[in-house]
Amino acid sequence: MGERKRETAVVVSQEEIADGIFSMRIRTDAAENAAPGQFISMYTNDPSKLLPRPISICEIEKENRVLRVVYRVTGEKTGTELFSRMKEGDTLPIIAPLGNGFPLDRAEGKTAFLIGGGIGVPPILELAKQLHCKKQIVAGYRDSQTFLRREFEQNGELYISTEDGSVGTKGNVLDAIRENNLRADIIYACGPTPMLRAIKKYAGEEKVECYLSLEERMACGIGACLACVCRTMEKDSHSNVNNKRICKDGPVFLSTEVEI
Amino acid sequence: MGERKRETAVVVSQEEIADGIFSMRIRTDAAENAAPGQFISMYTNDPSKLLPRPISICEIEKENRVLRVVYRVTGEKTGTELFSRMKEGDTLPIIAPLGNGFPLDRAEGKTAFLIGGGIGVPPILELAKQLHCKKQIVAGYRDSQTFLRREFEQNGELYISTEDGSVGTKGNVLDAIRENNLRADIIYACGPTPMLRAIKKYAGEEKVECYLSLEERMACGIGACLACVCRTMEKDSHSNVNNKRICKDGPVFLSTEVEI
Amino acid sequence: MNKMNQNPCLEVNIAGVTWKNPVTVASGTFASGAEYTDFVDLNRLGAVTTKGVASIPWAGNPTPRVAETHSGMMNAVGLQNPGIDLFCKRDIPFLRQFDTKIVVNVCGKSEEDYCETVERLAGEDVDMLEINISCPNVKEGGIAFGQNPKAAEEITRAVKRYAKQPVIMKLSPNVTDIGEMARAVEAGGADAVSLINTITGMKIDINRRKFLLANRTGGLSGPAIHPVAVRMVYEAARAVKLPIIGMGGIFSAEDAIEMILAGATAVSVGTANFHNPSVTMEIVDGIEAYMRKYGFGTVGEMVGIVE
Amino acid sequence: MNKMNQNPCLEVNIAGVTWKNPVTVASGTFASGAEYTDFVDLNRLGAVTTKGVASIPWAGNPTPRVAETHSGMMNAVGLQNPGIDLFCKRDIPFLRQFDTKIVVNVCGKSEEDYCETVERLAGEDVDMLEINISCPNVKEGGIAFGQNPKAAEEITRAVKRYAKQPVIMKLSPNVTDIGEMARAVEAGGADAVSLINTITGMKIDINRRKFLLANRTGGLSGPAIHPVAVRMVYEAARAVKLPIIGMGGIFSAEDAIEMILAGATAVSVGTANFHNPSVTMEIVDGIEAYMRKYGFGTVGEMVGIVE
Repeated sequence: MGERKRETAVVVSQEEIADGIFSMRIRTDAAENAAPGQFISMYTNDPSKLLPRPISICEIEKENRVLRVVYRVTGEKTGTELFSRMKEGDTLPIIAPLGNGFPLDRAEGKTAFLIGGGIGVPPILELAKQLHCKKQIVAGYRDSQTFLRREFEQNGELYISTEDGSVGTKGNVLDAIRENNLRADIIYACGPTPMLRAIKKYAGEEKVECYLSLEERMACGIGACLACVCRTMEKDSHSNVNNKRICKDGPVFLSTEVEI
Repeated sequence: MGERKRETAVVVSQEEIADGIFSMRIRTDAAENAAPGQFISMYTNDPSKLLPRPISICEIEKENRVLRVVYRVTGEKTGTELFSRMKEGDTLPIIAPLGNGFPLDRAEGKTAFLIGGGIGVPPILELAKQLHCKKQIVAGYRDSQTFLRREFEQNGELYISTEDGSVGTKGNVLDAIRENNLRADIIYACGPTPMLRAIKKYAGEEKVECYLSLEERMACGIGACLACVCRTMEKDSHSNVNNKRICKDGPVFLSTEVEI
Repeated sequence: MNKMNQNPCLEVNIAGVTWKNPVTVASGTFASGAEYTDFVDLNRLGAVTTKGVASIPWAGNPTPRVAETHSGMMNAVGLQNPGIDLFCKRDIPFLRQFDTKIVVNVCGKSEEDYCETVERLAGEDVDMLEINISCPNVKEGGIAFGQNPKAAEEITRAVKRYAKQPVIMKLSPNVTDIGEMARAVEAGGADAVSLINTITGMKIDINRRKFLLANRTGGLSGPAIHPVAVRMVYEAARAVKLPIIGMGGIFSAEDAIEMILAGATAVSVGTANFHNPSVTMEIVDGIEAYMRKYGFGTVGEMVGIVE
Repeated sequence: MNKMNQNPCLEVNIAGVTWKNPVTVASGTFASGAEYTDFVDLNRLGAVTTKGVASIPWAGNPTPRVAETHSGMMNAVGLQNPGIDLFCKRDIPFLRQFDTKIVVNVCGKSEEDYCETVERLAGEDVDMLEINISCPNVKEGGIAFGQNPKAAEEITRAVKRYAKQPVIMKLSPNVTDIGEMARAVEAGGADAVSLINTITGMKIDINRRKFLLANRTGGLSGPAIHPVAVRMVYEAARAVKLPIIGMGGIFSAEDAIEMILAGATAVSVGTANFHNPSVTMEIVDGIEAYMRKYGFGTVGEMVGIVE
């Protein structure tokens, strides 16, 4: 008890892979037992910023003890901007891995949709690498800056949607699914709430098992502070109300458990 | 009006010259018109630390546009500790030069004491370099770590006092003056208040013109906030009370003007 | 300054209850401890102060419930809690496994609420009660009691009637005169006071022109407000004879010692747990190191000695 | 959102006085402006608010008068000032050289003090008066008036009897209900309110076990307390019809805009001047850029529109 600690990770590489989208690889023992869909509480070195930034894991390199995160810089003077300025050899405090990832076993022998939208695209990559069923990856972007595209193409059938229509289907990920007449027996998705809401509805209509990775502002990241709750259909056994903790009970939930 | 700005200085070199005593050289246009006894408002890059640290100028290299400061790290997590971690090429915001330095002209043709104690020793160096009268430098240290000693020896007669007696006279700077039967027609001094108090008394008894460089916690550093005042014998024409602003009216004062 | 060699004793006595050291956690930042067991040996804490519990389950406020501020944060969780029944069944037995005191924080929306929960706890194996009359994030989260001396005195007297354990009244900093509030709960029969709860703040997203917190306002905590907490602990200590549990922006042993020198007998660590989940143990060690350095034999020798 | 192309007008009208933009400085951080002329073109400020002036010279508190805190600072200068006579002879003519409004901050230890100074200023060429009834650092620095609604209403009524210029009452945040204080000065006839003054804090040097400030307590300011200031400006704006000058931890245009969206017609920049003496001009530029970006034609369109 009390043997786990906030640890110090070392930046191995940092690269801007699209406008304002950065890919950072960090060395940490946490790589040992990380799973797709889990996240990292990343702390800045700015003493005026106290809270961790929850960033989902994009890739796991167990052998190198490396975790990769792909994140968007959300503005000037933000924590993500500070992360983006870090260089090889710099260190940052982290707590990882946190949360429950995507249930891989549920996909066995099935055809799966792996859906990512915007900055929800990155966690889909490690999922694609570890899922061994028939994979239809659907990635939704704003425009032609289709970051991680090559990596996805190496890990399944890739379908792309872009808001401006510059690549793939013009519209959102569901438009891409319809345009290509795709079907699946199970869905894994991560992205903005409106997209997840649409996918939850789609999964309900199609009666498909569906797992959604949710986001919310967090404080502790370990399930204590009750900041990052989501509404649940049934009363939750832990909270004893219709709330679950995204950081601890999630971030991945069965679409039928949660109200979004 | 409004053309002066907080500027960005670049660290040229950083060196620990005694335990916890650092020498940093920074490139800045402020070197152009800096004078001995003036100070620099140095800002950290830590957003949680808002106020500048007033650090006295140790050396001025006009030709290189470089100012040298020698400062003590006052503790963990302090601004001075952050300064001490800076490396060549790092930048920091500064406002300089600030305050009024030592009146050099008053020493013409006279024999002068240049007295520094502890972290008040550094500003005496540039003073020694620019004074061209007979100079008797008296430097008081805690122990054998007599930083800047070599530079002083090149710029006048050097007398040293140490609290532990490991070098020079055992005791304080006045003990060194008495032990060596030194006399002077004018005194310039910088150091801890107890030392300055003793020198003020000595100057009064010896009827010697005496200039003291005072220290106090500052906020603005430019004379507006009235944080760093010292008591004056006469009512001050600006404040209209018996207070002068150390940052703006000083830091160097005629010993007979101030109560310390 | 004269006992450099002895081993300092960190024990403190709060209203008759002996803690092994003066460090507990601020209610709401630590749940009932289970989530922290990976990071903290609960046996090393003087006490665990639980998340506020009410007579029935509360769902709390909509999200977002937190926002970061300069050297601080705001929260508007709204006292979500599972209700006293599940709490007694699950959380108390869990905490009893550890060698630490249990301080149960009680919240309510009416005098009846508070009393019902306090009465229910009278039969439970817990060491102290902390009555939250200062939550700024729930309309009837007690703040009505916490900003009015008369009401504070009355609610104190009411809960004392039902309480079997010593009662700590948790005070709000959102008042004109913290000393008056401390005197009020002392008059009502409180056994101790804890302060400060959070300071009400607000943050606006200027690009959306909307409140950052769903609740509009939230409670500001963290190092940003530590100087306000130290001042109020100092004022409260001079206003009453009751032992004081000081909290507000304690991130280090130095911050904790400042509170003790100002007049606190014990301290609560809150927001810092989010920054470093193991910080409480480091603070216990740091206080001991300080006592060694300056030769303090007991924590009591340090309480309120600033001059 | 529909005037993307027009030039935004930064003018604001406060109690009948038109400022060229909504930015002034917080009393006590800017003296009477002379020390800042190297760093700021005073013609670019909506107004200069002077350091508090009393009927006679005040020497202020002993040093240390300031201490740094996390994302903030504390001061206990104690209203050192040269007295109204020298102020009128020197500072007013100095400021009149510039195309900016002059707001004279008035402090006192009694109703007579305030009224004497206000009466003296009635004949002077200044634009507005700000009455400081909220200085936490002087026993009779007005805080007695600033924490009691009745007293605040009476002092307001008293100074209004002598004032020839519009009167801004500067409120203390060290109260239970800022709305009540705002209503009190409105009832007393105030023409505007400014808030927040500093929050009383304390810092202790744990190695010397002494107060860091000679005055023991000081006023906390800076980004640390900005969320508290925004909340109080929001509450005051909903409590009274008076124009509000918002202040408290404004370090950037974003912070200033937050205040305006919360209900302030103008803003005062204080502690930020110590961090960057040119910051006021940057804030004016930043507000204009924001108005352009979102198509606001006037500052008035932004006041209090947060939802």
